[in-house]
Amino acid sequence: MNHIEKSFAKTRVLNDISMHVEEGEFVALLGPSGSGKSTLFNLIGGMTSPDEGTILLNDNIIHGQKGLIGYMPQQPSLFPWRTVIENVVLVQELSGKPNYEEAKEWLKKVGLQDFQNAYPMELSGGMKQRVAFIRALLSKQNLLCLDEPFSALDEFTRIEMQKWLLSVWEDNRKSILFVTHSIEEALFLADRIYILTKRPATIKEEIIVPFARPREESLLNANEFFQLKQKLFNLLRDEIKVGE
Amino acid sequence: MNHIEKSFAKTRVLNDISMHVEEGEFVALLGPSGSGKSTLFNLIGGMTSPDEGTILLNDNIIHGQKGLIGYMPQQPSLFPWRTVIENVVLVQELSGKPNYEEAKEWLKKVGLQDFQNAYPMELSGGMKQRVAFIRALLSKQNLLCLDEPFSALDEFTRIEMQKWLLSVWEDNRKSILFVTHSIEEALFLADRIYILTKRPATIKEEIIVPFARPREESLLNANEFFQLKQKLFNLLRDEIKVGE
Amino acid sequence: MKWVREKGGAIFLLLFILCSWELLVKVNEVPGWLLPAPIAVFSEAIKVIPSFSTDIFSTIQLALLGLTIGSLVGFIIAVLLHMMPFVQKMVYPLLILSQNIPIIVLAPLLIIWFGFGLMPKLIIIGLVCFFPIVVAALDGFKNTASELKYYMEMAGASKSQLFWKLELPHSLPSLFSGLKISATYSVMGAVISEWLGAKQGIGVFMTLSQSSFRTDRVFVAIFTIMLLSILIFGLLRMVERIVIKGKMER
Amino acid sequence: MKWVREKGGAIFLLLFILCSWELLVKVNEVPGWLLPAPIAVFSEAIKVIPSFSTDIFSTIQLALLGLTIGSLVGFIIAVLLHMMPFVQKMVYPLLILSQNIPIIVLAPLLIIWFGFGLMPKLIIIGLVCFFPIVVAALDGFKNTASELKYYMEMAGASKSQLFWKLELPHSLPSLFSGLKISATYSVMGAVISEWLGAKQGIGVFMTLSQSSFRTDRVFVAIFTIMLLSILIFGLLRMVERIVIKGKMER
Amino acid sequence: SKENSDELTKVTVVLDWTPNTNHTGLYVAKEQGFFEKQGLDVDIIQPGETGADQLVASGKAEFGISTQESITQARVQEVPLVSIAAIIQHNTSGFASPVDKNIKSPKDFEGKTYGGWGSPIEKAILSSLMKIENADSNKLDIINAGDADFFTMVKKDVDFAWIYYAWTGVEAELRGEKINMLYLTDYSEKLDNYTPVLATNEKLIKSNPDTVKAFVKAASQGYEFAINDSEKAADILLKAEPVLDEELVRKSQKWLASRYQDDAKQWGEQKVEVWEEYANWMTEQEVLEGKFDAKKAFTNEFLPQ
Ligand SMILES: Nc1ncnc2c1ncn2[C@@H]1O[C@H](COP(=O)(O)OP(=O)(O)OP(=O)(O)O)[C@@H](O)[C@H]1O
Ligand SMILES: Nc1ncnc2c1ncn2[C@@H]1O[C@H](COP(=O)(O)OP(=O)(O)OP(=O)(O)O)[C@@H](O)[C@H]1O
Ligand SMILES: [Mg+2]
Ligand SMILES: [Mg+2]
Repeated sequence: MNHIEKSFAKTRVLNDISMHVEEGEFVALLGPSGSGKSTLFNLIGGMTSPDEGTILLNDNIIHGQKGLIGYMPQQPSLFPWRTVIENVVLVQELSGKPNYEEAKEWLKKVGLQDFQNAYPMELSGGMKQRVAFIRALLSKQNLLCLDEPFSALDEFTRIEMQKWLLSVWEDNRKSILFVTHSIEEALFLADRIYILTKRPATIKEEIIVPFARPREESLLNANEFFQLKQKLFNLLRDEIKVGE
Repeated sequence: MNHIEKSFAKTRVLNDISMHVEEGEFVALLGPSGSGKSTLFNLIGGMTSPDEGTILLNDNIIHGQKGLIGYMPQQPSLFPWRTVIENVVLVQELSGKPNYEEAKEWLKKVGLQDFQNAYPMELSGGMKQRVAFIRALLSKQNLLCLDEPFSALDEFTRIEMQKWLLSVWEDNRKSILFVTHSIEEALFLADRIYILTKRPATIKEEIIVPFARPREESLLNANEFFQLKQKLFNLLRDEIKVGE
Repeated sequence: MKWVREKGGAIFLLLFILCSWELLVKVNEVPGWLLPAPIAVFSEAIKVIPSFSTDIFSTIQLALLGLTIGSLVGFIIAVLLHMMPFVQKMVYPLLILSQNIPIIVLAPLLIIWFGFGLMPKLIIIGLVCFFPIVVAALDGFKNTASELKYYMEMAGASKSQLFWKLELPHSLPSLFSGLKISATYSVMGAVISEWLGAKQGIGVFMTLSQSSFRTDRVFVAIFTIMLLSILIFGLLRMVERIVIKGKMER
Repeated sequence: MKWVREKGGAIFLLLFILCSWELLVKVNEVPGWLLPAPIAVFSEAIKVIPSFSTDIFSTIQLALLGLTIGSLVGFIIAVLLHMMPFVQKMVYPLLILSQNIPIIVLAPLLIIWFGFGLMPKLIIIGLVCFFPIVVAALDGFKNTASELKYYMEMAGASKSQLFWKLELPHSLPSLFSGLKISATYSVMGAVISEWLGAKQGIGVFMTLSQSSFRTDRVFVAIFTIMLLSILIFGLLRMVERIVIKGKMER
Repeated sequence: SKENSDELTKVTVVLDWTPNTNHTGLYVAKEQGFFEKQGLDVDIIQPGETGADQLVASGKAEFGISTQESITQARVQEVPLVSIAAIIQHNTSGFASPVDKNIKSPKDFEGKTYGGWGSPIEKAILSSLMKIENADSNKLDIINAGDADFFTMVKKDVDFAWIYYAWTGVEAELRGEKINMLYLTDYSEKLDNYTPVLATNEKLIKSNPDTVKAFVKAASQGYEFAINDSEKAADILLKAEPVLDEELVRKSQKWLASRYQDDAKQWGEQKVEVWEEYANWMTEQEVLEGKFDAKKAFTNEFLPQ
């Protein structure tokens, strides 16, 4: 579905990166802080154009074309003058009629039913993140790009959200590309994991996650899971250490 | 050093909470998203006053008194028109002469030496968080309140930062109260851990961390560590499950 | 009660100023034709009110109509210029120029083109009122929080969606700030516009009084102008509160 | 080169307007005393420039001085009102009132108090210029990003630190927006102030020309006023760019 | 009058200043139905800051109040204004100053400050008066005092100003302020120009002479009424413009009654010598830059026989 190769200037951030996401695939992106993951999303989202290389969506070059992906930014970026529910339906408003019923239902699933008429400033950090997450899910695009969607959640809310995301994804099979700093999260959710090096980022490794779907929470304690986690752990550790 | 008891109105958030931080102690706060941890910090910081109960610092009531603690907010809150280094020395400026040398050194330690003259918008999410962290450390207060300081960092940068924070703390023995969602992080860093319930938050459990200091990275793989982690894990899981 | 608390201070200060003024005039025996005392002005006001009220009414109409037209035009111009940055570069300097055409030069031309009717007066008031709104609106549109703009663009918002859903609501405080400046000028603008050939209005009343050396009546006119401006300003503040109500962060 | 690209459009549009004007006047045989053609105005301008330049210079001085004083006063008032919300409630309505004192009424009083010197003129220009700055500055101070304000308060910033380190830099764009409005009015304000007693200046030149039916010279005066306003506006834009330079987000 | 109003010709007359006793005849003619009898429906309008001349010249208004010096300058700039009646036969204006300034002749202008409204004529007249008395006109300061009125001006910096006695002079009497008045006519025959005058534009004279004739006739009746019954005329003006100060209007009206027509054969009459001499004087003073044809500038042909 995507076949990307690009390199990017000034303080050279991305250096000859090629990756792809198949239709209905769930791909995770791991890499050191400041390596260029959010930059990559900006490229796919069309906010900047690559200096070299091409980005393809369904075999069409999409440099600088916006609105083709569902996107959840790293900072929640909620509109302060809109209530939670109004924020959630924002993306729908852009392309048609907002569906308040659906929005309400989904808000309920992430435990925010009582807050649908609150303003963002009344929410805690984790609650804002959940709102931004729902907003991204509700966009009708086939490729979702999520930038650290669960970083501000406690471990349990996080696991709940992960399980729920998986079930949603298994139902509708959108393609998902997501950034995380949690190796466990990447392993639990993804079909495939790309590991980036430090800036300038190249792809250090591509790992195919072998676990069968649907995945249960118990997987987190399985032995294969632990071993793969150790492997990734070491890969990343090497990457960070090299730079010191 | 602190002896707190308060309850807070509207959608009753904090319900009869008592906790304290001894001088030079490192205390962690764990709790579900939206339970009231940031609200607690606001109370200590003097931004709001408790409806009931008192907050004491060195036996003085400090309701509504600001500027007594070093604080790192959940959102980085950097000044967009100041460079990284200017942001870092901001708190020092408030109480005297800024020390640029010290600031540079500390920035180097968190791997941002090349970015000291960059503006916040040129930074990645994790880099912003590190800047906000340094800014809090450089305030000369004896009580540091850190709100999810490492949530946007990859696991290794995070461990580096944790180790470094521990070494800094072991040198100067400030009191630290910090919020995290990572049980491992809490166990690795803290002397004592408070676990909060869901909203309205009460204290579910106070746990004393038995590990000796200085702590090494290897602790993360020790057996006792794993067991304590499991215990906390279950405590928190119960808390979340109860609410469903 | 709340009203008293909020406005009490201003009214108190105003009374204080009026009293000092009265005293100063009395103590220094300032002649009435130079600077009449407030009490004399008020008693004169009560005397002339019956005949003066048609003047007032006509000026209010003029001011409100002019302000409305001026604001709308200003807003539309701002939106157009914002949507077309290239045109903005071209037209913005001309807008500044438009603020520097002295009315005394414009007046005969306007009358020659449009006669003595409503039109030339509305043009003058509009010319006074539209500019602060254009400047404020453009600055408001431009200074939209960048991360929200970023998000909207990522989400594929069209230029017009970006405008309606982000830039417009975000610039509301700025817009109202411009609107308040315009409102302040609107009554004065109406009075000035009356100087270019009107049969009634506060402006007519004022020049008549001025030329027959009735300084007390001139001050009646001024106090009326001030009162009207404050009223229009207050009205806008109310609208502002209703519109921006609950949009908490702003 | 960059300059040409940026300003080229505006200049082109201006030329276009001037040409259409010239054509309209020529085709409709509009008499020169009613609306002179641009070419006639320019040739007259070249003729009078030698004697006119002292007038221009005197008006520029007046405008710049008045703008400086007005802006400073406006800024200081805004800061004071911002620091003392209670006083703001009291004084703000009075500021609106100050914008509604017609010059023709103020003029005699100012002359009585200060004579025909520099002082009353500066007061008039200052009165015109300070208001947009007060409104813009106050709105700027008020609309500071709340999370930054929150942080500063948490960090124990005093009111004055909050102001200097956060509210002032944050309100710079808004301040400049007010300053630009004021600058636009300053030249016109200077010309108006000259109508209340001056020996030289663009205003004097203009009334002289007006009363002897030299409409072409009146337009020379207008074009000069416009040119000066644009220059002052441009100057401020430059200062704005230098001051806000690199403060990327804004 | 309403039912046959569509047969009336609508015309507009623009004043030169705010309504005052110079305009009484027009208000009387309107109120007494003189205009209506002539088939006219007259609208009296106050001027903008610019005065009436341009509006009348361009045909936006049919008639206006002007002055000889304006029309003279206007004609030279090819502005098609024509004077059709002199409202006051002799120039009643002059230089006024508070007595304590001790200005008794143009010689005393030396070292003083004059406050004017910004016309090139002012300087010319002042220096020519001073020349007659061998005074040095360079020692006179001229300030453009714009909107300020006489009484305000002379409180500060300014020593004397140019006023119409009928209005400002009478006001000074009413206030009990002693002033010295130097009439222009006391110093030069040439300066006895017509001010104010009724004016119209050339086009209207050509296309609609009947309207002009009708207007002048009614106006003339109005002014004759004011000459004969100044009390009643003052009442009429005050009724039309109640904002005016009553005492001032009455006293001014009385002062003017004998001066509208004065020594002329009939009200409104103008002499060609007055126009020519004044223009010559202006040319001498280098105020006029062009040729002036007196015959085109005024006409007596519309005055009633
Ligand atoms: N607008 C910009 N101008 C200059 N440099 C930039 C800009 N945006 C990002 N960068 C640089 O690009 C690099 C990658 O940033 P990016 O935000 O993509 O990192 P990231 O992988 O998302 O990191 P994190 O995990 O901390 O969010 C950083 O070193 C940053 O300094
Ligand atoms: N200004 C406010 N007005 C109303 N309610 C508020 C306000 N601030 C916080 N709350 C409510 O208080 C509760 C606790 O918020 P708080 O930010 O303290 O949570 P938290 O424990 O920090 O959560 P997180 O881990 O997600 O950051 C939330 O339910 C929130 O809705
Ligand atoms: Mg990122
Ligand atoms: Mg929080």
